[in-house]
Amino acid sequence: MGMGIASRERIAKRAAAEIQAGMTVNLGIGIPTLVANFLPASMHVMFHAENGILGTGPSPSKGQEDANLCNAGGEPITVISGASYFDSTTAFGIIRRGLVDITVLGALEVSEQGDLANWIVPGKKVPGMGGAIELAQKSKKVIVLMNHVSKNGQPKIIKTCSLPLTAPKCVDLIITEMAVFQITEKGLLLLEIMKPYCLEDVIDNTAANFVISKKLKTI
Amino acid sequence: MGMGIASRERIAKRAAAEIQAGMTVNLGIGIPTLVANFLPASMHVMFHAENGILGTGPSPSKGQEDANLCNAGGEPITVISGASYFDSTTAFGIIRRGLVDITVLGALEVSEQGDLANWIVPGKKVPGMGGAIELAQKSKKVIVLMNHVSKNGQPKIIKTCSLPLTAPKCVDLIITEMAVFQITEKGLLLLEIMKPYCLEDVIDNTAANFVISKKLKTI
Amino acid sequence: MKVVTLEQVLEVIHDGITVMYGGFGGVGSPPTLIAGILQKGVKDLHLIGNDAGFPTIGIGKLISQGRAKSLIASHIGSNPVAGKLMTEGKLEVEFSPQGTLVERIRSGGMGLGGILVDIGIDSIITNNKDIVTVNGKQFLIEPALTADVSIVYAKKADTYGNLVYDKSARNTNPLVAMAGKVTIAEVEEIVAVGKLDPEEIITPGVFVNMIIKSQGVDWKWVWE
Amino acid sequence: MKVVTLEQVLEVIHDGITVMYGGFGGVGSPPTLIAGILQKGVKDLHLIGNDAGFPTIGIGKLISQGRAKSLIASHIGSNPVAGKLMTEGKLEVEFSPQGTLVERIRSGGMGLGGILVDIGIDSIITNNKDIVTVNGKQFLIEPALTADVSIVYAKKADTYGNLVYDKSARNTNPLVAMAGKVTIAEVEEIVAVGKLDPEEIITPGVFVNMIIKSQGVDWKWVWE
Repeated sequence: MGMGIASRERIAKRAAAEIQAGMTVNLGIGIPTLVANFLPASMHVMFHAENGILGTGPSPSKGQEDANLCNAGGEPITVISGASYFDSTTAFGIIRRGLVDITVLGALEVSEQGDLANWIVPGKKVPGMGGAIELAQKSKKVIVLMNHVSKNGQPKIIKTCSLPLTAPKCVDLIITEMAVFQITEKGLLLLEIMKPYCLEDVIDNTAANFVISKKLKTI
Repeated sequence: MGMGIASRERIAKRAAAEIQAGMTVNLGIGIPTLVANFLPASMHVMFHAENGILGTGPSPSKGQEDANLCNAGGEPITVISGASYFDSTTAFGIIRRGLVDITVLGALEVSEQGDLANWIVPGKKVPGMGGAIELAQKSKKVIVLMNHVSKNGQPKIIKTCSLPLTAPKCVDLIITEMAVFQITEKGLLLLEIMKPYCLEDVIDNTAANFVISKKLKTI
Repeated sequence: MKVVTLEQVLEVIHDGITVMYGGFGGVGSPPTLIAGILQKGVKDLHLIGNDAGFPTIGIGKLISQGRAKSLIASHIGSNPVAGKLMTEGKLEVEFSPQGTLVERIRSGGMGLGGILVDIGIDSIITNNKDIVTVNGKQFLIEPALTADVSIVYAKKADTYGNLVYDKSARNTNPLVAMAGKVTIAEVEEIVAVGKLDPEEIITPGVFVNMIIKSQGVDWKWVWE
Repeated sequence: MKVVTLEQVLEVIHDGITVMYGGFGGVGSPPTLIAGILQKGVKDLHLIGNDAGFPTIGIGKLISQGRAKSLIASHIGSNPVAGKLMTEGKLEVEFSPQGTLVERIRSGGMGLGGILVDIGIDSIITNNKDIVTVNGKQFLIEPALTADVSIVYAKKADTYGNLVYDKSARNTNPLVAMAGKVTIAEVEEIVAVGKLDPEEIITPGVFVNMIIKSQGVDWKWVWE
């Protein structure tokens, strides 16, 4: 994402604060993967992997990798107590059935209604939708972690997505290096501003209407 | 079926002769269950049970029954080497996929085209179709074991079934206490007559046209 | 905490709800849960399961006592009381072929809308079922089934709800376990999280909401 | 005898056939079989699997070498060569959402005509897909997928073809194993019939036609 490690970790840490004990959580590739590092070790959270695991654990130490134990991104992992293996239909059954409490993923664009575009750039990048579409459409809570603006400095939080949608009206929370937005029935609600950014920065870099929460915090 | 044990065993034994090593076979309740008793012990046949077993074995000795190991009829069984347990969707996946080589079942009526009626007597017996419909429609070879005539002496092999069909044009072989018929593209072919019955008995008790095989045997 | 008492379980069982049950011919239907539901005295239940059990075994107990308003099953041949109630108009019965029924249950559990099958398309009366052509072949549209409450029987559960079944008592249980808005597992043994091998788990615990210890199975009678 | 040599396996692999492959991001795709198919030099294959692997890992090897005419997958992001071939019109690609794709494969393997899903119904372009209303909700009709040959990777097989998988290398393999007219399993270890616990078997041997011993997996590179 071309973002400094400190910003990436800060975003991941903020996302981790949304997770509660006992939840079933899917972390996408990129910054979302870092979220697990910011949970208390004692917190029992079941991380879900689309290939067919419920209960993934931290990365193995070097030399301890198992070629047959990877997450959906192909990275070697471990499993925690209570984990189970199954085939990919069950992995997606869990998703479609609405049993994933939180999914954390990246985005190219998010609209003020919570529409998500994260899978295709027509004429440029047509990689296929993978499993993001199921996660976005069916998870109880969808959290987007992303840069506030694109590489070209264009706002990624916009009135209406210009790219093909992964799923409409699915995003619940957007966390960037600049701000945290909740998406409500009425649209975007600015909850938090990340230092050193100020409200003006957020306004300048967001191409959508938003309401400022009465409980706005700067963190 | 109101048939003597000797006749039942004779029918079962004749059906057993259709089974070859390596086959996947489903035996219905009643006479079909007896078929397994007439196979050489050394012959490796995989018996399939709709509840979720491939590789059922003989009945356990008294006192050795396992409440959690039954066939589809609820009778206690054992399993042979190479057996596997699975849920009922896989059991029927095996059937629908056409992987059952032979299914052996009972019938109320069979038509000369091989239509099978074995599940419903309108106004009398409406028990539901269970899994017979899948077995009849999808098995590579369907063998019907039954009395040649009904309790009232009415022929059960008839031109057109009067009862609702389980599946049309599915029966390949009919074995009764009187005769063995093959069902070909052209209709019924009388292959064998069971002693002490003679051709006239078969003609008198069969309400359908049939051709007599050039290789007709009396057994 | 998912491990609860029978009393706690019964708090979610009410008149008129849809209850899906595991088991095949009584084998693998959760006896303690069924006895508890019977004792609670709920009525007008909408039942979904493979068969009607036997008059005093499995789900048959509830049906024989007139607690069910409707039943979706593949056959009721082993429970003559069910047949009698159906004939008298006291029990509404919908039949599905056995393999179609379990796929309908699975598709409910998997969050699908249903499946396409060609079973019965040219024989059994298709009761207003829609027919579609896919890849040049005709199929029936068979809608998914779900339930307010699913009750299943398993050999072992850990406290997270991961389930391991035993031999042919597995049958429809793993499918039913996924299809309930609330899924209750009656198990022979409850173990600590971590005591089950991740490879042996058939039903991931995320599908299971409540676990009770079984007071013992009751389906041996078939051969006794 | 189901246990065969690679040479015997390759006799069923011909130009223009449909080959379905297990694996997820290269992990669990049968390396020995893929290398053999590559070496045989067949072309115009119609491939079906979760993804396009990596350029030199998994099914990616065949795709990168231009052996595939078409591909049905959920994404090709990990194999830039596949993207290039698609853009150049040399590889026809059909995308299915990941969960829909595996259900389509499973339904082929289970002898169903397809499934109903609501995934993507209000977002991704639905390309002439039929829509049906079931229980008041709209669903896409997603047709079943089958193949002339399915190739899978497993940890163990007995000589009857019963398969046991290993951890997350299970992924799509049990589904693909059911969907081939001919299914070929590449396994780490071949054991005698009776050496596998009936409870641990994931794919019943009746679905498996040929078994070869693996010459070792090749997908560690992702993190090396």
